[in-house]
Amino acid sequence: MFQVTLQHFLVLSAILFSLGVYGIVTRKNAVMVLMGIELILNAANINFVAFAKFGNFGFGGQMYALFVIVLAAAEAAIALAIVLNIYKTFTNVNIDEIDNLKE
Amino acid sequence: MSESLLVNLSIAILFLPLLGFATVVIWGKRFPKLYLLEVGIITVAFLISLFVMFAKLSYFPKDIISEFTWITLGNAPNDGVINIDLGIKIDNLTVLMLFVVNLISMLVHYFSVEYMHGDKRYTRYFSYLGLFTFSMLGIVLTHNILMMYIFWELVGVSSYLLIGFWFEKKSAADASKKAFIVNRIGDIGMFIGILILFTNYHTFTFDTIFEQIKNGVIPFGNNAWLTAAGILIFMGAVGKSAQFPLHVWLPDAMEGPTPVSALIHAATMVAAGVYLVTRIFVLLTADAMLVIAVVGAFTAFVAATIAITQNDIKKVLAYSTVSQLGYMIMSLGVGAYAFAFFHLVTHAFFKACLFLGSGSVIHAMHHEQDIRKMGGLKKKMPLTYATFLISTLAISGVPLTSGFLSKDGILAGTLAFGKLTGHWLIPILAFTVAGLTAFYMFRLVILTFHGEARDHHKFDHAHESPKLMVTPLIILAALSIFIWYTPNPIGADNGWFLKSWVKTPHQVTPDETRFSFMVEKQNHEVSKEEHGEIVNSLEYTETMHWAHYKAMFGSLAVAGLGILLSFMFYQWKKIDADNLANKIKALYNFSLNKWYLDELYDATAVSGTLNTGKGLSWFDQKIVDGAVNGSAWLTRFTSKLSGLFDTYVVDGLVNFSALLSGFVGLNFRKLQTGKVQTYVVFVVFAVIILLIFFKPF
Amino acid sequence: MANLYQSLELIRPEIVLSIALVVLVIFDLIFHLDKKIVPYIALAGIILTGIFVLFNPQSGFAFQQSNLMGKIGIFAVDTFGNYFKIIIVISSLLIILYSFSSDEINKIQDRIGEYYALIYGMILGMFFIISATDLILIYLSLELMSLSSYVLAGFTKLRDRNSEAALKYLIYGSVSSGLMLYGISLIYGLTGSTNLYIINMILQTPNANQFTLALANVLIFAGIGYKISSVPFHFWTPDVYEGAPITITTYLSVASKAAGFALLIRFIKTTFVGFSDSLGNWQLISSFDWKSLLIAISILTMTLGNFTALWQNNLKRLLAFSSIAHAGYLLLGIVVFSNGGLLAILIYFFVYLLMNYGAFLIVMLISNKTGSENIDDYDGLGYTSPLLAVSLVIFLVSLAGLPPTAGFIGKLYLFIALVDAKMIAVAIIALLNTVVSLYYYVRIVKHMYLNKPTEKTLTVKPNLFNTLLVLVLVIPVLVFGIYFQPLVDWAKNSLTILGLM
Amino acid sequence: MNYYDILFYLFAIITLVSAGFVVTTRNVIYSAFFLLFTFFGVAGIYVLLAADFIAVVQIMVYVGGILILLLFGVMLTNKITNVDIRTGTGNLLPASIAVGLLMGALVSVMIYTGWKVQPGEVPDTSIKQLGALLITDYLLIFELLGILLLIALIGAASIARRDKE
Amino acid sequence: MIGFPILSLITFLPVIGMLLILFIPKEQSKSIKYLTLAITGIQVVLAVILLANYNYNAAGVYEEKSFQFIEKFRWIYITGISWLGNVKVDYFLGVDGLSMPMVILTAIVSFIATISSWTIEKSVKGYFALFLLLDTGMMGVFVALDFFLFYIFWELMLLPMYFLIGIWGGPRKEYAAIKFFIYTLFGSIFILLAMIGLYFSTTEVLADGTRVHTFNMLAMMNPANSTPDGILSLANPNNLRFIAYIAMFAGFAIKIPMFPFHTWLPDAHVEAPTPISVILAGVLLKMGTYGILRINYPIFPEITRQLMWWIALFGMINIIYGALVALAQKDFKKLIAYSSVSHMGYVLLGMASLTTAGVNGAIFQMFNHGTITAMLFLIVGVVYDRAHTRGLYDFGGLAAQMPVYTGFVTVAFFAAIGLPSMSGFISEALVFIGAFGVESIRILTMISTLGILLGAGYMLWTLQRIFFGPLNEKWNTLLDVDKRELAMFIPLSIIIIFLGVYPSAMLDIMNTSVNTLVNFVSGNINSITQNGL
Repeated sequence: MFQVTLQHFLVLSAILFSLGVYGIVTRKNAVMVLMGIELILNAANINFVAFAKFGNFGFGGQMYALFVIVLAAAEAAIALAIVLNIYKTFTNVNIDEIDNLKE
Repeated sequence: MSESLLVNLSIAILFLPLLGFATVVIWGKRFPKLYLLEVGIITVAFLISLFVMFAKLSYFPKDIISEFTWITLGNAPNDGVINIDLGIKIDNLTVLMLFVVNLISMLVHYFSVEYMHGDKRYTRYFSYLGLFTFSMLGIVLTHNILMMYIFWELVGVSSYLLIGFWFEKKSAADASKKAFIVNRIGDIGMFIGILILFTNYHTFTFDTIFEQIKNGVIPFGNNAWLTAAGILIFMGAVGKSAQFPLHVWLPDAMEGPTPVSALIHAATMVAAGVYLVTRIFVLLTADAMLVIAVVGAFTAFVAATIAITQNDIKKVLAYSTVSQLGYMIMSLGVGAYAFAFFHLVTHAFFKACLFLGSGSVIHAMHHEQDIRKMGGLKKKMPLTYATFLISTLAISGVPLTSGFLSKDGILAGTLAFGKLTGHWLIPILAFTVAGLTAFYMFRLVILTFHGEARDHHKFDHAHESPKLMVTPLIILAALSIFIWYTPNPIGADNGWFLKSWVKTPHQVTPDETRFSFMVEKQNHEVSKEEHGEIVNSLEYTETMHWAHYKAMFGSLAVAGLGILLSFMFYQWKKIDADNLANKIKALYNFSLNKWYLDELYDATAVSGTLNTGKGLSWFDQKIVDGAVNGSAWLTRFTSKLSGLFDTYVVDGLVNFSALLSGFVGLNFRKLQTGKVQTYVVFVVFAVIILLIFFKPF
Repeated sequence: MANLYQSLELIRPEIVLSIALVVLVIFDLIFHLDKKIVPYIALAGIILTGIFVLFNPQSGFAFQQSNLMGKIGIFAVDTFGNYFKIIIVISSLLIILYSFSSDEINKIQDRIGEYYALIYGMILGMFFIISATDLILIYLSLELMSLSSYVLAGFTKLRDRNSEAALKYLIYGSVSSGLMLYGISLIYGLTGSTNLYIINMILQTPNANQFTLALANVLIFAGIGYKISSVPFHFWTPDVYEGAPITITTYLSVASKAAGFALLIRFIKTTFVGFSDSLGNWQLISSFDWKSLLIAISILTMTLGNFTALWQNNLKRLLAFSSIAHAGYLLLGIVVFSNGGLLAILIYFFVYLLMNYGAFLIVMLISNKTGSENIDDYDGLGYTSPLLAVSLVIFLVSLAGLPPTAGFIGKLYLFIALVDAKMIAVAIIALLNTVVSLYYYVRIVKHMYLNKPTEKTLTVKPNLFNTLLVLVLVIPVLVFGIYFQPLVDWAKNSLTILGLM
Repeated sequence: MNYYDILFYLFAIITLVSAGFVVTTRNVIYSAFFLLFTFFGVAGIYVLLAADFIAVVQIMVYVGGILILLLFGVMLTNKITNVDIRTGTGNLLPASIAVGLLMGALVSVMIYTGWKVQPGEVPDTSIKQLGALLITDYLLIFELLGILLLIALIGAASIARRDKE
Repeated sequence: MIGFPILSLITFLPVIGMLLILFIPKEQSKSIKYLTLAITGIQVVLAVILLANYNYNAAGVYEEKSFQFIEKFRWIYITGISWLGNVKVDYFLGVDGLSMPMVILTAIVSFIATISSWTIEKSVKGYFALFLLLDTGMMGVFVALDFFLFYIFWELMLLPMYFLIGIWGGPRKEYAAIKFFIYTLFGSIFILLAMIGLYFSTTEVLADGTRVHTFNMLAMMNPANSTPDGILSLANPNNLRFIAYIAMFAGFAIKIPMFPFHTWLPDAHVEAPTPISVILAGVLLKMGTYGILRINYPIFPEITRQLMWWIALFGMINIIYGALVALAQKDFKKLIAYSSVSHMGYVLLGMASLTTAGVNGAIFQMFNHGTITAMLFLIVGVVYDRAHTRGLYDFGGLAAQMPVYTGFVTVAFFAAIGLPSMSGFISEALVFIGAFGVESIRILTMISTLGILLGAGYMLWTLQRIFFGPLNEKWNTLLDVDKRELAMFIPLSIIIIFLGVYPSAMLDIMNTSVNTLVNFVSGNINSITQNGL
């Protein structure tokens, strides 16, 4: 069982993914929520690369990981901008305090 | 002179009053004198009807029928072509009724000119009379039962309008409503009866229906339906002719103007029920006839017992009317058809006379109707008294009056019926009623006209009525003498009225449904001519003969006893009436309160219906509508749930799992909507739930 | 790379869009003092794109990949896609016109260039979403659209709620797309490919990994479901719709939903449908029970949307829930898995475009004047502003689906499809939902007409431009309600989804 | 257990532990630094998966770009004078349940799914192939990413910049 | 035949009027009123022209060529989508004996209601515009022969009605308006579903030989057009046809309104302004029964035969229940509303009999109820205008104060009671004659006759409460009817009495069609020749 197989990478990715979700759900600070999102993207990337390698699917998986990393950068930029904007408006970035829009 | 002339004249008689009604209703307000038109029209109508009567009786032995198709409905699977015909039938009954109705109507018009003088709706009153006359003539003339029903209802409406003529009085308005509704109860029965006939015979025309029955076509192939049809149609008569148990409207109807009571609620309209039964007489089965006889006899008895104790002059007359109508119905029930019709005619005259006489009294007494406050009017109003007395004698069945003749025949009929069928209760009731009638009628006469005045103030102002009012009284009183009907003062059998004008028709019902004595045996055919057709079988005729003298003496005896008792009580004061009343207080009150029937009806049918209505109304609002609103409420509730979905479901789900785990996380309380992380939690849950539900195995 | 030119021809509309975007940005930089010209460039670019879409007779795959037998591309141009692209073009066109008169947008004239650039970003993203047949391309174009829309939702920065909307949208959207990406990675692991056609071919052979597939599907559906705001992925919708500038709300409610639906349809049709028979019924391959999932989701969506809308007082929020409900109806069109259903969706979407845009336009014009979207501020509006009120009534009636409006035709075709598929129970639920929806639409009508004008009631008199805009939307709503032949004909000719068979 | 395996476990533990700290520690700055370790760990995993180029990009973009960006974000949104850069946590229990379930599902899927495993030749380096693919098969996506970055640039700039009031 | 499309004209004239009104400045309320009067007046004239050119021997019902004044052309025709079949919607108008009385009724009642609307002061322009739109919707329902068209007209009148009640109504107008709206919409969704089902089960052969699905009602009646695999086709062994029948029946029953779907009616009536009550009772309720006769009966004859007893049962319940509840009302208008429930029960009963007399009676009753109840609501309106109350206990003795008015009231009340010589009697009698002749529903019919009694009960009770007894001094300033009100009462009274005396004037119009319908539904006509285009 210690022999590293595809499953090991996948389980790693699954746990990372779950931790990301956990972070998103529990952290109050918006920036930390963004960190959770990055974890999710990383987890997916591990999947792509691992599948590509073990399944011998060619370079598609790595390609996708590459794209996702680029996308993550773009998303982080946008997200940070929005968070900054929030900070300017609300003078804090605690997500749970930003709830003017509700029923 | 041709048949068509007669037909045209009859139609003219029918529509002239309608014309008057329409004219007066529309223009009466602008031209108050238009009532004269109405009076003129009725006079003309009377003259024509007189002519028609003589013409028919003299020259046309056969019935004259004229009809046209009113409605045609096409060919459908279940009922074929439906033709609804309207038409008139002129036979002896019709022309006699035409005469009676028009005569009394005319006299009442004259009487009213004076009596109603000064009323603020004077012209309107005459227009209503016109409408009534039209409707009543319609009943008389029709040759089919649908038209009968139509005019039946119209008569009801005119009666409604006239009873409620002084609608400002609540009692009058109540009475008119009661009259109409009680009548409608009977009408429903009549209507269903009509439906039975029409469904089976596809026609409303009497003669066609009878023809088919005679040919053995039985409703729904079952004699019971025939009986039912007879009884149901008779229900119409129960309503209109105020038979027990629907008689309660008639006494109340006395709220209307007195001439109206004379015309409608004594002489003509209430007799329409009797007329209806004569029209359908031939299809009555033995069972139906028995029902009719019993109802009639019982009505006569009930009304007579009530009349004894009434103190309102019009109420006494009203109950006597009910009682006499019961007589006629009973007479039809026992098969004494001709005597029933005879009594209808004689009664019409003397009862109209009585009512107009009472109107004259009331007029004189400034609308005082309580006989206990009258007395001694004999001197002040001799003519009224004389006519009133003659009519009273007639109704009591004293010889030489018309009433004696007709009543005697009926009593004989009941006796014969009792002998032939063993139903002795009917003759016993009949004779009791004869005695009671004599008693209470003379009580009325004595209390009103004899003795000393009890209310001097009113008495002093009393005076004889003007000529226009007295003349009708005289005419009507004169018509209560035997001579107009038969030369023989003690038996009408051979008079022209019964001998040549009114003949009992033969039943058309299957033999097995008739009384055995009414089935014509073959060997009796020959002797029919010599015995006339007063009743419709030889056996019955013979029994009638046997009963004739017995009935005559019996009736004389009970009438005499009644009159004697009446004098003992009220004239000579040999017996103290109040004392006796106190002694039998229960019975007295029972009678005084009209057998508590009104109270009974109020407590059961009327309030029952009203309460059902209220209950259903509640049901409608709370339950039926409530169900709708309930679902609306449920909708709102659900939507509220969903509206707060974000709050409570998410939160609740979270809290629920929290409780489940045994943790009380304070942080969860802070979860509110509008928090994006809460949403994310829910998305994760949603993914899991979807996965569980839609896993592919 | 022999087919590159051919591919470029196929994606001419997208190229035009990109060029227009660049031109827009350049002009924005050049004329940074007076930006009046920028909107017109945006307008021109879209019109041009529309022309290219309309007059692009070709269909086929662009960008065939070497590893895919040289046949299948990652970008399919077909009539189905073109239909949705036209819808996107029309709604973009309208949204730019709306922006001319929107007070909110007019207050940020100095950043108007960015505003249109971002809208262009959305359009490009949606165009790619509609045509993409590769999961990675789908994901990236979805992100392109999303990133633009996150910013746009908070773009005006005029009120707190703008920023809040942007943040919520961002977080919610990122998580959803993250889930989707993870689902895509699983699919990739299962099949070794991200191309829908290849996946389809592989799925048609029996395989044992159905649970994994189901997980992947659910995760991907989470990504798509959030775009079309179907329950339970709808939570962002009301908050963001309320918070965003009204032009963007309108745009999100129609255009991005259209893209989402196009994606969902293409994804399911291409990936999970084995073949479609002569009557146009799609036979699902048995690996995943999309049918039950979508039925459940659609019923949940319309019910929750309608019931929640009953209690809304903010019109934008109300319309948000109404648009959720409409997503439910639209899902029914997919649920029947037939060309009939697809036809219904196409018709419905066009109608939905008209009526939803109309409703939002009126709300915007009124809000320009009153500064409020609260339903109480509509009291008596019918008497002071008859044209707007009457138009709003017509749009609402159409949204409720009553004749003689186009909304009825949309619903009619939907129910025709449902009855044809013998899904009577679902049809009845949907119809009952219609009745419920009537309740809140009529509530607005009630406020406008049955309530008396108060002193608060303002008279809103639209200028000529806005009047024309209103009429442009009202007239087709009425005309298509009575004469819908051209609409149906057009939709009928747009049913082709490029497939292998 | 060979080196490969040991390295895997090493990187895996680095990744997961630091990721665990990222999502649990209360201090935002700490969190950011733990994220650095996570990214490194993942980069190591990439190396183990023969994706050297990706590993490099991971370090360059994530560590050099995104993480710095995030740190800027932390700095800009917290007053520097406020020494205690801490953040609270919420939704702990529901999050734990949800994430637990999710993790359970994912892990079991990962373990029990019969993934296609085909041994194949591992090329020395992937850069060349990746580069070739980028301008052939993935040209469209490449261009799309270009636009994406442009849009991100415009969007981020427009929303983050100070308005002239 | 007439050279111009008279049915389109009579249907769409009001819409043209509406557009004209929209261009009249709202200050000129007089011209708006006169314009509306002119429009509805022309409608009456057109109805008379229709009647003058009407062929009394043409049956219609299921046979296209014997419909009259047909206007038919292709409206929507979509080909090439094989999986739905070709779609065809025709613009198809025509009248036969079933619809002709309703067309006349609609024209008359609209005209009278216009006169009655003269007192409207608030937003005159909007009121009359909506009124005319409503008029089109009603007329359209009665002349449409394409189900789709029918449905559009059916729903078209919902919204104007909502506004007319909701804006110009009484104190609880909002509740009443929305209740009416939701209720009827709820009903119509079932009609819609059944319509779609029928659409899929019917194909029509076009001139070029292609088979297309169609909404043509007449095509739906022809068994030969039933597609074997259609959801509601005759060949289908499942009971979907039955369910569809019930669904559609329920949709129509809400409009009638049939117990227990009647509760919207009292609310709507009480809150609606007088002219709208008149329209509602006079025309709208007829749409329900008309729909059943026009659609349910001939399209589902076998189920109709099966359900006769139930329809009769509901008819009976309506009659008795409506009357009993009316007895307990304290509000004049509510009482009239419940009397409508009762009177529409006769229609149901007559329809259920499936006999010539019964169905003739039912349609005649529809017409008569339209005129009589219209008059009753006008009566309520007159007294409400003057006294601003409708409480039955608030009045008393008005007969002395308003004699002419009382005269008309008496006419109307007795007409409602079913007094012979007035039209109501004939129709009720025919209904009873028809229903009594059918053995299975004979008992129900006999119970139903109680309605005659109860009707008299509540009507006379009302008459007495309001008009008789001593005059309530509060009302001694009330004026009698004026000329305008006479102009509403007199024509209606004349119609009521004229048709009571000469019912053939109306019965002859419908007779041929009714016979055909009855024969058709009873299964006596077995084969229908394929109608051409």
